[in-house]
This record gives sequence, C-alpha cells and structure tokens, in this order.
Amino acid sequence: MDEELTYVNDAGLRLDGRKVDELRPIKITPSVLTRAEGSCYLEWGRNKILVGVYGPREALPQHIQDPTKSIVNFVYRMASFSVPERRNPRPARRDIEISMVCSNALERALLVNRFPNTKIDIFTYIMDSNAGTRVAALTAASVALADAGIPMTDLVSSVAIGRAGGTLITDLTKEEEDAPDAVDMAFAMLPNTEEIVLMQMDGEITKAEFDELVELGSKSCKKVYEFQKDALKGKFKQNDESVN
Amino acid sequence: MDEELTYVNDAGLRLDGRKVDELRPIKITPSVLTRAEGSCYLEWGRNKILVGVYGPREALPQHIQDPTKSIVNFVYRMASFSVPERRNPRPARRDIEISMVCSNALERALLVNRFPNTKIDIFTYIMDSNAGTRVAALTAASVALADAGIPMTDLVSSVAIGRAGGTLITDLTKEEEDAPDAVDMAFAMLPNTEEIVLMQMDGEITKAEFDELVELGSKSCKKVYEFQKDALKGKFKQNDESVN
Amino acid sequence: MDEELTYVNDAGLRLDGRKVDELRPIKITPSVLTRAEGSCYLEWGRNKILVGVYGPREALPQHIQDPTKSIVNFVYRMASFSVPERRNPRPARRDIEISMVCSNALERALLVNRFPNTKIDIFTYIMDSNAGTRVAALTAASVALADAGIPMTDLVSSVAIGRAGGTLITDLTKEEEDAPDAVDMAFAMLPNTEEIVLMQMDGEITKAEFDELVELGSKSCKKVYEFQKDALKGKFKQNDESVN
Amino acid sequence: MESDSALWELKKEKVLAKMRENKRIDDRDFLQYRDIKIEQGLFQNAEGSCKVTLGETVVYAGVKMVPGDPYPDMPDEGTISVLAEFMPLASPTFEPGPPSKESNELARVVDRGIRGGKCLDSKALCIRAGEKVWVVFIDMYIANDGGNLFDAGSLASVGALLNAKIPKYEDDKLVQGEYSGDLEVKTLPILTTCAKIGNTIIADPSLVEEKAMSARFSATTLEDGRICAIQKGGAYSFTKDEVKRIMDISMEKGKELRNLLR
Amino acid sequence: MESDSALWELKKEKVLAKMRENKRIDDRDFLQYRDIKIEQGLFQNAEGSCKVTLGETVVYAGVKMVPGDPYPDMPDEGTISVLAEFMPLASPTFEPGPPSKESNELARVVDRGIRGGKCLDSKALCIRAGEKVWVVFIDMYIANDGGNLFDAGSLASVGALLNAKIPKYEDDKLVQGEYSGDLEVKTLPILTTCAKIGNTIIADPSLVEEKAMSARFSATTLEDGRICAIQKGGAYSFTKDEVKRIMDISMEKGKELRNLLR
Amino acid sequence: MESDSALWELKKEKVLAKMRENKRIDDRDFLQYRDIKIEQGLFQNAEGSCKVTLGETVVYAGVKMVPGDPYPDMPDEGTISVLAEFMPLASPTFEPGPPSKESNELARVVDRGIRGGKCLDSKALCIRAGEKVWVVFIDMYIANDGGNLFDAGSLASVGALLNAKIPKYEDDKLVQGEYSGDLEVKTLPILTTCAKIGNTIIADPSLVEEKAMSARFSATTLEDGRICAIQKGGAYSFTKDEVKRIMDISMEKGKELRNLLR
Repeated sequence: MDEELTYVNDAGLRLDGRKVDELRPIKITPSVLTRAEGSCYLEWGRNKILVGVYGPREALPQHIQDPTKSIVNFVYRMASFSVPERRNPRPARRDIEISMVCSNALERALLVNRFPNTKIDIFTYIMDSNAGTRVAALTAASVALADAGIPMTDLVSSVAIGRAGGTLITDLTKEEEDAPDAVDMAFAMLPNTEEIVLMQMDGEITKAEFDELVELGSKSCKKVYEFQKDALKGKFKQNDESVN
Repeated sequence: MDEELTYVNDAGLRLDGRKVDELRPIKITPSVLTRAEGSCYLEWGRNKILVGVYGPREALPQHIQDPTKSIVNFVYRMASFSVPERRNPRPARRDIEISMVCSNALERALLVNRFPNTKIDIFTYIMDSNAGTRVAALTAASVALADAGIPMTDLVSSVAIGRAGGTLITDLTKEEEDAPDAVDMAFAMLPNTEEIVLMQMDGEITKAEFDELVELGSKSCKKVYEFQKDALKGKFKQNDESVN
Repeated sequence: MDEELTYVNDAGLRLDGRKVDELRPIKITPSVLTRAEGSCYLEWGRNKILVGVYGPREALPQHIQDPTKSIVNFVYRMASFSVPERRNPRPARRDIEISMVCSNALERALLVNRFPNTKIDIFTYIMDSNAGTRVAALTAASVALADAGIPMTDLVSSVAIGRAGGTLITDLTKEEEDAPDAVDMAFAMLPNTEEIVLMQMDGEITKAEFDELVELGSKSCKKVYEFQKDALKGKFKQNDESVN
Repeated sequence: MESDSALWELKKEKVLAKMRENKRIDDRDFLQYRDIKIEQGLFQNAEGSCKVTLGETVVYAGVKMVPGDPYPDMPDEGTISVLAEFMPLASPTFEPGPPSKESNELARVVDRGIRGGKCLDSKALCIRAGEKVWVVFIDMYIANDGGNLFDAGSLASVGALLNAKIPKYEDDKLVQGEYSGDLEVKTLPILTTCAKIGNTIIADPSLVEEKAMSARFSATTLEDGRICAIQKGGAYSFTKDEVKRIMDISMEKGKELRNLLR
Repeated sequence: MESDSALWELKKEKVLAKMRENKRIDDRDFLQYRDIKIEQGLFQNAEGSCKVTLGETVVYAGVKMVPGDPYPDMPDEGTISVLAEFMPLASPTFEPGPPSKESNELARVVDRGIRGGKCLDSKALCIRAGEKVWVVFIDMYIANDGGNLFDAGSLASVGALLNAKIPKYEDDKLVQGEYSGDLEVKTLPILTTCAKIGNTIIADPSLVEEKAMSARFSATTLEDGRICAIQKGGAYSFTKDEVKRIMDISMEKGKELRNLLR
Repeated sequence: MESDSALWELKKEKVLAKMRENKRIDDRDFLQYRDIKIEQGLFQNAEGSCKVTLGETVVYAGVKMVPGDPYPDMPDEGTISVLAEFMPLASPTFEPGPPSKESNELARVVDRGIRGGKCLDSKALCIRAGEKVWVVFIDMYIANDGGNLFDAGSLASVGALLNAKIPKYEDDKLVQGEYSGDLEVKTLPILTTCAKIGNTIIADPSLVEEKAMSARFSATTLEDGRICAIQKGGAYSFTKDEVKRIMDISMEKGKELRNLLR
C-alpha cells in the first residue's frame, strides 16, 4: 500500500511522533459500572474498551463445572461500530480465539483452585479500535478483576510489539500494522515475576528479532503495569477518602 | 446428458468392464484407529470411508435415554473435499435422512434391549465418493461394530442396485447414476436371514423390475457379506497370531 | 402509492363497502383439532388462523419454571404461503415481538397463580393474511383457551383500529394499512372490565385522535366479544346436544 | 410424553391383542384407509393450497412460486423445494424449533416422489433460460398428528400443486395477485404406506398403530403403474416376499387415492 | 438470579410500601426522571455515537452507514436497521448469546419511533436510485441495567443520529475515514415510559420499580405534539383513562428530554 | 470423560513421575518426535490431499479450489480458508456439532502459518483481476487424537497443498475433473509445538503429556530460518529464556519435519 512511508524517521520518531519504545497515551478508569462486580473503562490510543467482571459464581449448566478449579471465561467482543467497516455483532472466529488465549493468560494470575465448580466471567467489549485491542482488553481485564476484589497473585500486563519499516517498535498503530513488512506480536506478562502468559505473532521475523521483541515486550509491559497500578491506587485512594 | 452412452455392451459388459451383477473392488480394513472402540476403513470402487464406533455408553443429556433399549446413533457425514464441488461441512438435509435410515437398519442387528439408557455411536465419514456412499458406509459400520465387540445377531450387508440404459445392474458408478433412465436403490439385508433392513429408491421402475431388483440386491448383499467376513477373519486371525 | 384513493366516500363507506366502525366478517370455530387440548379456527376477513392450546403442563427445562405462576407462552407464526411474498419459515423478529406482547395480554385473563411451575402453550399460525393478524390470533387464542377449559377471569377480545384517508376506522384491510397517512393500532381488552391489555401503534396521530381511537377500540372489542361468545355457546350447545 | 408413555403402552397392547384376533383396533380391514377429505384452494396468498384430513390426521400444504436463479448445470429448468413444519399444536410431543429429523424425512420422501414421478415439467418452469426460473415451494404444515403423516402430506402436496396458478411476471417483476395461468401437473404421484405389526401388513397406520408397528414401508406410484420412490422406515425388517406384496398393495391403494384427487 | 430472588422480593416490597405512603423508593416525584447525561461523538470508527446515562442505566448507541441495495419496491429510499445488544456485563442476569426477546422488543420499539416519526428522510439516503442506498445501522449496547432501558436506548439512538456524518462515497467505493457531510435529522422522536405500580402511574421506572410494576406504557412523541409509536408491556392492564393520561405525560416528558438533545 | 477422569489422573501422574527421573513416559528424548508417516494424493475428488500419522495421531487434510469473488481491497489476490473438523470418532470426548474453540484455534494457527509464511502466492491465484480469484479451501479432519494435533494438522495441510492441482477453468466455468497445472507452493511453513511439564520443555507432546503439561508453545518456521507464526497456549507461563530456547528448538525441528515433506 504505502510502501514509501517512513515508519521511523532519522530522529528515531514514528509517524505519530512517538519513540520506538513509547506507548500511546493510556487512561484507565476502574469502577465505571454499578451492576458488574468489577469494571474498567480503558482508553489506549484510539482504542476504547469497556470491561465488566462477575464471579466467582456458580458455573452453569452443571456439566461444565470443574471440581478442581474456577473456570476463567474471558469474552472478547467488538461493538458493530468499533471498526471502519460495520461488523456483524455475532462473534467471529477471531473473537473466539482471542477469548480463549486471554482466558489462559489470566488464569495464571487468578487463584482458580480456591473456587472449585465456579466460573469467573470477564466480559470485554471493544467500543472503538485502532490496533492492539486484545492486549488493551487484557490489560483492562486485570484492573476490573482487581476492582471486583477477586484474589490474584499479580496483575496481567499486556502490550503489542512488532516491526514496521525494519525497526522493532512497541504498541503499533493500525497504520504501522499495515506496513509491508509488519510484524505484530501480542504479549502479556505477570510484571512482578516476568512470566509470559500470552504470546501470539503474525508476520516474519528472524530469531534475533524474536529475542529482541521478547525484551521489548517485557520492558513495555512494565510500563503498562504502572498505569494499571496508578488506576487502582486512584481507586483505592478515592475509597479511602470516601471512608473519611 | 450422455444419452448415447451404451451402459451395457453386447458382451454384457458395463462402461468400466464389469458384468451387470459384478461389484466394484472392495477393500475393508478393521481396527484402523486407536481411540475409537471399533473402527474400519473401507474402499469400495472410488469411495473411501472411515468409521469409528463408541458404545454402548451413557446416553446424554439424560432426557434422551430410553429405559427399554440402547439408542443407535449412526451419523453420516461427507468431508468437504469428498465431492467434485466443495461441500459445506455442516450436515445437509440429505445427511440427516441417511443417518436416520441407517440407524434403523443397524438397530435390527444390534441387541439394543440389553443396554437400556445407553447409546451406540457410529460415526461414518465419506472421505472420497463415487456413488453408493450410504451403502458403503453401512457396510463399513457393521465391521466397525464387530471390531468394537458390540454384540450383534448378524452383520448388515448393503449394496446399491438399479438400472442404467435399460438394464438392471448392481453397484452403480456415478456415471451410471447419471444415465437418463437411471434408477438407484439403496438396499441392506441381514445376510443370514435375508431380512431387508434398508430400502430407498429414486427413479421410475415397473413392478417386474422391482421384484427383480430385490433379488439382485439380496444376491449382491451376500457377496458384500463375504468381504466383511474376510476382513473380520483377517483381523481375528491376526489377533490369534499375536497371541501365539 | 395510491394517494388518490378515497378511503371513505361521501356516504361514509369504505373501499370494501363497510362503515367506519364496521368489522369484516368473522367466523370462529372452536374444537377443530383432536390432539390439542383446545383449538380454534378463525376466519376474519381474509385472515385465516389456526390455534392449538396445551397446558397448564410442566414447564421444561426446569430452570425456566416460575414457582409463583404458570408461564404464558403465546407463539405467533406465519405459514410460508400466508403472505404475498413467500416467507422464510423461521420466526422473524416481528413474530418474536408479537408473541411477547400477546403472551402479556393473555396473562391478565388467565389465573396463572393457580398453576406454579407450569406453562400454558398457545400456538397460533397465520395460514392466510390480510391485515390485523395479531389481533385475530389473540382473539382466536382466548376461544381456544376456553375450549381447553383453562380457567380465565374473562376472554381477551382484540381488534385493530387506526386511520386511513384522514378518518378513524376500525379493522383495517391491507389496502387501508397502505394509505399514505395510515395509522395502525393493535388493541386488546378484557371486554367485561374494559381493561386494556394490548396496545401497539405505528404511524402519527394527535392526542385527540388517540383518545378517540381508544374509545373506538373499546367499542369494537365488545363486538368481537359477541363473536367469541357465540362461537363458544355454539360449542357448548353442541356438547349439550351430544349428551342427549 | 413421559407421563403419557404408560398410556401409550396400554393402547399399543390393545392394538397387538386385537391383531392377534386378526382385527384392527378401529375395526378397519387390513388394507383399508381411514376416511379422507380433500379441500383445495383455501388460501388467497398461496398460489395453490390443499388441506387433507385422513382420519384424525390433518395436513395443510401450500404452494408459493418465486422467480429465482437456475442451477448452473440446468439453466433452463425450474426447481422445487419441499419442507414440512410439524406445528407444535399438532401433538403434545412436537416442539417448536428447527425441523426434526422426522420432519426432514417426510419432506424428503414427498420431494422424491414428486421429483422422481416427474409431476412437474421442470423445463416449463423456465422463465428465461440461464437467467430466471420458477422456484416452486411446497410447504406442508402438520396440524393434527393422527398417524400416517407421509400419505396425508404427500396427498396434500400434490393437491396443492393441482390447485396452483402461475403468478404474472412482467418486466422482471412479479405482479402480486395476478396470474398467467394454471401450473401444469403432468403426473399424480401417490405415496402409500404400509406398516408391519407382528407379521401382519396393514395399510394407512393410525397413530396408535404406528406405536405398535415394528417397521413401515412407503412407495410412491404413478398412473401408469410405475413406482417412483420407495422408503423403508422403522427399526425392524421385511422379508423379500413382504416388500413385493406391499408393492402390489401400493399400486392398488395408489389408484384409490388418485381417484380422490380428480 | 435464583439466589438473588429473595433479595429482589424484599426490595420490591420496599417499593410497594413506600408507594403506599405516596412516595417513590428514591424519593423522586412520580413523574420525575432520574438525572440524565448525554455524551456524543465518543468513537472515531462510528459515523455517530452517543452515551446516555439515566440514573444507573448506561446505554451506548453507534451509527454505521453502509452502502447497500434498495428494496425493489422502494428503489430510491435508504433503509435503517436497529439492534440492541444486552452486554452480559450490564447485569448478572444477562447472558451471552443470540438476542433475547427483551432485546428484540427494545430494538423494535426504538425502530418504530424513529421510522414512524420520520426522523430520517429516507429519500435523502438514496445514493443512486434503484442501485445503491445508504443502510443506516443503529446499534445499542446496554452497559448497565438500572431500569428503563427503553427511554435510555431511544435517547442514545437519536443522539447518535444527531451526531452522525455521511461517509464519502466515490466511484462506487466508500472512502474510509472521510465524510461528505452531516446526516440530516428531520424530527426528534422521544420515547418515554410510564409504569403502573399498584394504581399509581410513575415515569422513568428504575430497575427495582420495574420489578414492582404490573405493567408499563411507552410512547414516542414528536416536536409537534404528535404520537408516533406506542407499546404497552407487562402482564397487567391499564384503564382507558390511564392510557389517555399517560399520553399527556409522554408529551410533557418528551419535551423535557428533547430539550436535553439540543 | 467423567468416568475416565480418574484414569487420566493416574496416567498423568505417571508422566510426572517419569519426568522426575528425567524420562518421558514413552522413553523418547525430550526433543524427539514420534514416528511420522505422510501419505499424499489419497482422494480423487480433492484437488490435493494428505494424511499424516504422528504416533497415534491421525489427521487428514484436503484442498478444494473454488472460483470466487475477490475482496474489494485485494482485487487481484486469491484467498484461503482453513477449517478443522474434530471428527467425533477421533476421541470419546469430541462431540458432533459446530466447531469447538479448540478446533477454531487449530485452524487459525495453521492458517496464520500458511498465510504469514507466504506459502502460496496470492497473486498467482487471481483468475481475472477484480472479478474472479481462486479460493483455496484447506480442510483438516482429525481422525485419531493422540496429542499434538497442531503439528500433525499443519503438516497435513502443507502436504495437501504440495499435492494440489489447479482445476481447469474455461468460459467462466469449472471443468470438473480436469486440471490446468499444479498449485505452486512457495515456502514450506512448519509448525512445531513444545510443551512444558514441570520445568522441562519437551517437543511433540503426546495426548497423555498434554494432560500433564502446564503450557504449550507453538511456532511456525520457514526454510530461511525465519519465524512466521507463534501461539502460546495453556494456562501456565513461560520465562523469557524458555521462549527463546523453544524458538531454537522450533527451527531445528522445523528442518527435520520439512525434510519429510520433500
């Protein structure tokens, strides 16, 4: 398409002025809904995501219950108007896959063995999108889970990393994802133990690039983690204030 | 289409050189899968069919259970690439009907009353097709049931019979099924008692032809039965050898 | 379309010769089916409707049961050939809405609290249609419920009222529904207490017209009620005769 | 159904007991059909319609004709579609929802009889070769299940075709409510069903006889004595002699029923 | 839900008890709406968007405009489609999956108000007569169920239309991200809902009031005082006087809410 | 499954016990694959077909090529579709019905490898720019689940592509049974999967090892040593060092498996 675009200029800046390892602006607001047990509204670049959490609650119908643990049910959906071409509201195959890998990513952080026969529902809706929706949804999800007071060993922080115009970069925009040599890797980590809980990749890279991306992902997740902590501190601070 | 084709020549031979009552080559291999309790791979002319059997096992959900007998659940499916035009993998109305009549055909041979509240699952997949798939699947199914050691009073042997170019013939090919005057009858029998357990027909025939077809079907089923027995003998022979 | 049509002429007569508050011919025959517990065939103008009723019977699956009352399950369906353009037999969104509001309309008349954990099924099929099918189906439904001997405080009588060519009229035909200024209001009442149990409207009206329509609806429902009573009397009379 | 099953078991026993005395539960002859009533032209929006009452069984069939695309390999031939809706009012055991396998079987057997018997001339259903052909939709609605839905449904379907008109189609548009003529029906395929109860073959099984039967055999026959569709059903078997005899019955009964349509 | 039902039963009792003292559970006046907040233009990929907060209730609506085929009988008119998704995060009782009948009703009532009130000029949505027209998709996403989803959803839908732009369409193609102008909104249909609790009529029922109500009545009204859609819901009844009175309330409340949109 | 779960629990324990002795349950080396058998060209109706036997695992893949419409934004490029059917005969726990999420994942991971690795030249699949392109359907049928369906399914898919011919397309029609040439395969993307059991990384997990593993990591690699798709699965985590090491394993094992295809 735009093969002549310069994705990173001589000053090391990207099309939107960011440095190669710089995140887009992130704004996280927990506790935005009253019915859900935990919730979060996250703006990440032009992505806007709403998350609501319920559980642990009885897993129904009964035959899906696991007597050894709580089922983590992360659901990823896109609003029909969240993409340039209207999207059929029924879940696409992509949505089902994302829901599955993100459920897996969260399970590591949740103390699922404490709650046999239950499930923890995490409903995430992409209301507006511009690249990196799954990592944004996953990032918002752990905030909503914390908001719900569901016990976790750590948050899950997530970010997309990849390549555009030959350079490895963090947090790609849609424009960068459309680069002719684009590589897009969804990455999630428990920030305190550096355990990788999500990794998916499209595009072609060398082993050296892979190794570098893993480090970039890890570094970027820690930045995301700061936003999550701040959001939750803000919340708990507010709570403290409201107690006084 | 090909109204000028001579379906049976002066020497009494058909387009593929067979005699009117001759079967296409049949090759039956039981025990081809390790997970299924019984299985069979059958090649019949250009038809290739894979069958796996489970049961009697608990029929679920519970409300489908029959306290008087085991439910025979024959499932007929076609692989998407088993026909000239790609087939949608979802079951077609034709598949549902074939599954129903073949379930009925097998029930007569199975001692269903011995296993109340259970079901016997027979999954048959057409991997490649050239006319007569349902009778081939039914023929393979009883071998797989025997392979699973599920008690039966008899095997079920099955064959297609019909008419092309004015002559009654056995085991039609696709080319013969496309004859302008084609008649296609699916026929299945318990070979030892000559009990007819499946009969379906398309096309127009006279009563005299019908009577003749019934005899041709019966005779041909007995030939099919020999292939089934040989396949199972081969299997049990092998087993004997492996015991020594 | 036909903007020049005179919907009500100088003599106060409509396109089909009816007066503004006159109903089309109505013919109600209860007890037309033997398997259903109650049934009714209704012809109303060119609408032809078949209704069958079952219940109160156990509501299944169990989780839908309401321990405080019987679930009223009115189902509205249109035969594929009941409209000018063939209709897909699957229920449309319109059918689902009509089923819901008509279930509500009947619940008021049924002594639902007497039959906890059960449901009352009322299946209505439009076999031929010409405007006003939902009110015809609802009218037929209470006759079928009475035929089934299900206890009710009152029948539900129903009628469409509206506007065509500037005049408020009762029981619109398809032609009148297509008037450029058409208003169509579905209306149902318990005729003895004048309680309104169904009201839906499309089109634009003034408050004065609304008030007038409510009165017209109420008046017309009472006429419909007479047809219902006569039909049921005919039935019970017949029963008396057959006793002798 | 659960709560009724004991009742049906009793009724079934009665059928079998009577059968042992060589009698049917309703005292019909073994090969006698129940009373049949055929009503055509009931519905204005259907191109053709027919209601068949066969004993307690009631089936409606309606025909709609819709301009559609031809199949690439048959550019000048119209197509037909046959469906059956088991209305949940027809039996306490019928459930709303997608077609059951029983409904699928009924529709497909009726379809094969009409198609195999060349009831309609598919080339006459061509509007413009390679572009537009008539799709003939035949939809059965089962209103009361009193047994032998096959024969009642098939009869209603052919009855609706006999009653059908072809809509006017002008300037690539359907003219609603106007017709260009009658749909031509070339043959009258008649489906007749026999049931095997014990070792006895009976025609036109009623619902309770269906509960007692071990297998059924259906055949569609034509005016000229030919057979154009066959379907064996049920979990039990027939002997060769039985199926040959049933085929004779089918032709005889086919004639009887065909006369009711004319 | 099961485990909550006793709790809701208690809450419902409180509503009724307060009502007997002529008071609402949240001390609102009988005809008073909860606080309303309207935010428009939230999402860049939507042609128009709006979030409505009505007390605890939160609804998002988004508009997408897609070039599509006209209906054969209306070759020069655009079409609209209205859907509602009850996001399972909005209530512990909402379940993922195909639209519920409640969601279907909400969408259809909002649809009728917009259509019946001629909110959009369907002829202005024609791109090329007989070939291409705009399909206006209005999709509601219920984010928090605090009761009276009808009024919140309708308001959000009209709010999103008011905020919508028409995409640029050139050489038979949509130019992503560019717009040819604003979508013209001709009228502002406002849906207002009253509930009947005991014999009292209240406006804007909250969730707990919906549990306590016996019936509801919704009407969509226009600037000029006309009524363009009506829907009675719930299992109980209204008297003739009640519906006439509610219609007066609807017009008054319609004005109030309409002012918030401008 | 229920009744089996105790049995699986036992087997799983055995895997773990052996692992503590630094051994695999079947005595393979940690990075050793089970025996692999590749059979191509099995089915006449498929444009290409391949059966892969990997230990007990058996997967069939078939290719069908269908003329279809191009995407508006890629008018001169063919498209591919990858699906996986978990045949219910392959495992007592597979159920008939719509694709499970496991089947969806398998298909999507194989799809990304083939697409990301530019295995096919999408422009070579153009029949007539903007009008007709080839749609390449790759359908996997899982016949026996012995573990590691990813690697077996991916290998079978590429094997079927290598074996595929392009149907003859003349005068806007497919000529059934005739071919215009072989489908050109540009690269051989090979998917390899490692599992983590305890802290040990093993290649090609068998079914029982899958029950015992805490997480898996799959990568698709190409001839030139590049990685073209990655998927981490399972509920547990990997360290940074582990994923880097697994990537080395993937390349090595990729070479091994690729040699079997040639």
